Amino acid sequence: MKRTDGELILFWCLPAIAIIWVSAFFLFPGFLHPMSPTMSADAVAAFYRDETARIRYSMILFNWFGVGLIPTVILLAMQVRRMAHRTPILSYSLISCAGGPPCLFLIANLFWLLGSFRPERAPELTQLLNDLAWVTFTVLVPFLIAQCVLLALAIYWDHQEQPVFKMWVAHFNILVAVALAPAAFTALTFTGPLAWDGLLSFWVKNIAIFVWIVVMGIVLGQTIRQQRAEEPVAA
Amino acid sequence: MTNLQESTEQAERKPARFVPGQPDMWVFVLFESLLFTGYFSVYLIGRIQNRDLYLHAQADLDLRFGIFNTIALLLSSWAIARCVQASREGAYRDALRDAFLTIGFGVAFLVSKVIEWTKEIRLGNTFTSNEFFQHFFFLTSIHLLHLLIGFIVMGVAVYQLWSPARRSQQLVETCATYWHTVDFLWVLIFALLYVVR
Amino acid sequence: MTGTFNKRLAIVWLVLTLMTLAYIWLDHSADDDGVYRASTVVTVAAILIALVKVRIIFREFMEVRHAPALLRRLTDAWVALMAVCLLGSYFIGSALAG
Amino acid sequence: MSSPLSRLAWNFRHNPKRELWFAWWMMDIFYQLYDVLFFFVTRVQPPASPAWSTPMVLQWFDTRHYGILAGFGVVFLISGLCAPMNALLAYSMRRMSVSRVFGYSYLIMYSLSAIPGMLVMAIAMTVGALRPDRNPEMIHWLFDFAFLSFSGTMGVFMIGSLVWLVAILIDKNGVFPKWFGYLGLCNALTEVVVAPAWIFQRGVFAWNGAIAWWINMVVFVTYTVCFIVLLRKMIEREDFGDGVLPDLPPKVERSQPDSVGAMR
Repeated sequence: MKRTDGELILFWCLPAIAIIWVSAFFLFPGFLHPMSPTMSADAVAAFYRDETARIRYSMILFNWFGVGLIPTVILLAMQVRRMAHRTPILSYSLISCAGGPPCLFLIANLFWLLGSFRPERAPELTQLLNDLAWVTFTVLVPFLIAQCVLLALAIYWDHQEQPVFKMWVAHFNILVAVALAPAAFTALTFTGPLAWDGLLSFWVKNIAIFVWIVVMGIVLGQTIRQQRAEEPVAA
Repeated sequence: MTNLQESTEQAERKPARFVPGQPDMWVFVLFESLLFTGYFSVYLIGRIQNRDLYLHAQADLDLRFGIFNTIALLLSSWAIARCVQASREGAYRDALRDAFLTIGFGVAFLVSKVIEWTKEIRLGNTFTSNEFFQHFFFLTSIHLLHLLIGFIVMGVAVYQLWSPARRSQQLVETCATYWHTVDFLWVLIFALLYVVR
Repeated sequence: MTGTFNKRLAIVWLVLTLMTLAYIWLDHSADDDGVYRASTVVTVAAILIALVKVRIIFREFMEVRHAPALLRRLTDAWVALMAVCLLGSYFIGSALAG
Repeated sequence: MSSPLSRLAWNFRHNPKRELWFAWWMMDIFYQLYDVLFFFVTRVQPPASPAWSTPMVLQWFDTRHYGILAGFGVVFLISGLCAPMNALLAYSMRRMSVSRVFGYSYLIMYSLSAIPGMLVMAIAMTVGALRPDRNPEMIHWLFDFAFLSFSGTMGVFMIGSLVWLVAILIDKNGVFPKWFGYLGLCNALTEVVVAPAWIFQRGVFAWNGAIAWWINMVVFVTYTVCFIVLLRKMIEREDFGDGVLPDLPPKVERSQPDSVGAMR
């Protein structure tokens, strides 16, 4: 028995789940093009009436697989544990962050599903659910930002001959954290890049999350493989 | 090992001044009594602003329950004080008996409290009935919660007294200090809820 | 030794219980044929008796009598603080209520 | 090593306690920002009254419109700071002579608590302020939702404090003084005292009441200040062993190259 047994299984779940996320993303009619916050209550209600089926099926998919990011973050936390730190503070911090984004996303997911459950209700109620869903979805960044910053810090502090991750991974994580930050302020405006369908709050934020998953997935895969190549010799 | 040291130290220091139990518990005692003083002040101020309502509602309380409960807790406090003395003298059998007496009087308080609550609820006086009973049920139940925690604390005391391997006099005294706190808080609650006009 | 301690504790308990029973008389003195009447005297007396009981519990049961001066002064200060807070909120409240 | 800035940079990279100090500072900054954001920027604390009529609630939102939207924006940006804070608290339990179960349980409970205890409130307030022309009753509902989720999230904090207090009381390494453990009981009880906020719309037990809010706040602030100070002491005393945590050396010996002192 090795302590890394099964890590590869969890790791290879990531691309499979990512494919499901991407398909659900395209299936949800409100993401392409993103619904505008300026839509009137009647327009929102009509949207939920007309697109009920696609909203429901895409959100059920998200509900099933939204938490799929957690094993990846924990895999990263396990790598942080191998770094040349004196305390497990940073891996604890990453574990502490892991549940946050999926949990917030599930709240948003719940409001979308509720919205499409009885689309014939009063339009203002559907609009309320839609607002709650979009605000929650857009501002779910705090723990993602913390994850990136903590991981970057962990890498900067990993002073050893063969660091677990290369330095550029840290810089990359800082960049992603910066890209995610503007989305926190989405509620300030209904139009422009900050609005929840805008350039910063929607496109930059979601592309940053996507790129982060792809890049960190590849880095993590290489690191795990390297670790497995080294460990039998050590054991 | 440390327990032994502690108890011999305690015996030697007896003529000198000493803090019973962990001094740390006194932080709790003082902080908690401050907190309850806050609750009581809020209650008294509310009472004065709506005197007739409070007097009218208060008439539904039965002083006998209050008296019985106070005496039950005073008895339990007496028992735990004797328990501390006995354990200090090394009479652990007596100490254990007194500890169980303490728990017994505590249970008597608990039962009588539940009967009183049932009676009040039957009369139609619930937590949401009026302002007086809000305070009544709040203060009595937060105090009862302290009593329930007290049972856990007494469990620690009994556990310490039970085996010769443990018997930390300091822990027994700390537990006693907690239990007396439950007692004196009730003395105040009793006066404020039942007697104050 | 144990004997004297236990005797003292018994007396303390007796005093506390008698003070509790005094409340019955206090309680009846306030009423007017079962109708409750507001009474400053009863209120102040009830609070003061309770605080004296608290101080006795501190000194005797909780053994503050034998404690270092700091703890003795601190507990006395606390009883005084409680008295100030309780009577203060009663009288200030009365003054405000008019 | 001359200017304070280069000393800070050196400490940031090489101080053996850099991770602990990092977490401690993040905790400190989190609470400072928390006060400023909740009390001065958004002005949602001290809480509004649950007894208010709908027009008053609308007016309340109206006077705070940009404060809420911008202030909670910052809250969304920085609430990830709780992660290092929870990690530090979990680490304090790891340093004790108790099972790892305590640290991990606390870590998970407190990372869970941030969402119902703070972020849901921020989201509800944001949506409430988002469209002033929304149906007033719905704004009133969002107002209730926000305050009740904030005050009424009880169990995670209560059980969390209890886990910590049990760890402190049975710890033999002296990581925390026992009185702080007993204070944890007072803090756990405030979560019991706040429960009537779910029942009353006015009076001392309502979510803005003298007992359910003000007295509880005093306890919470006392508790928080105590653990911030005590964690700092813990980091200063930390020797990275697994036995009894040594006491601080007397202050005179500080003339030696003391990297910990320089960090502060």
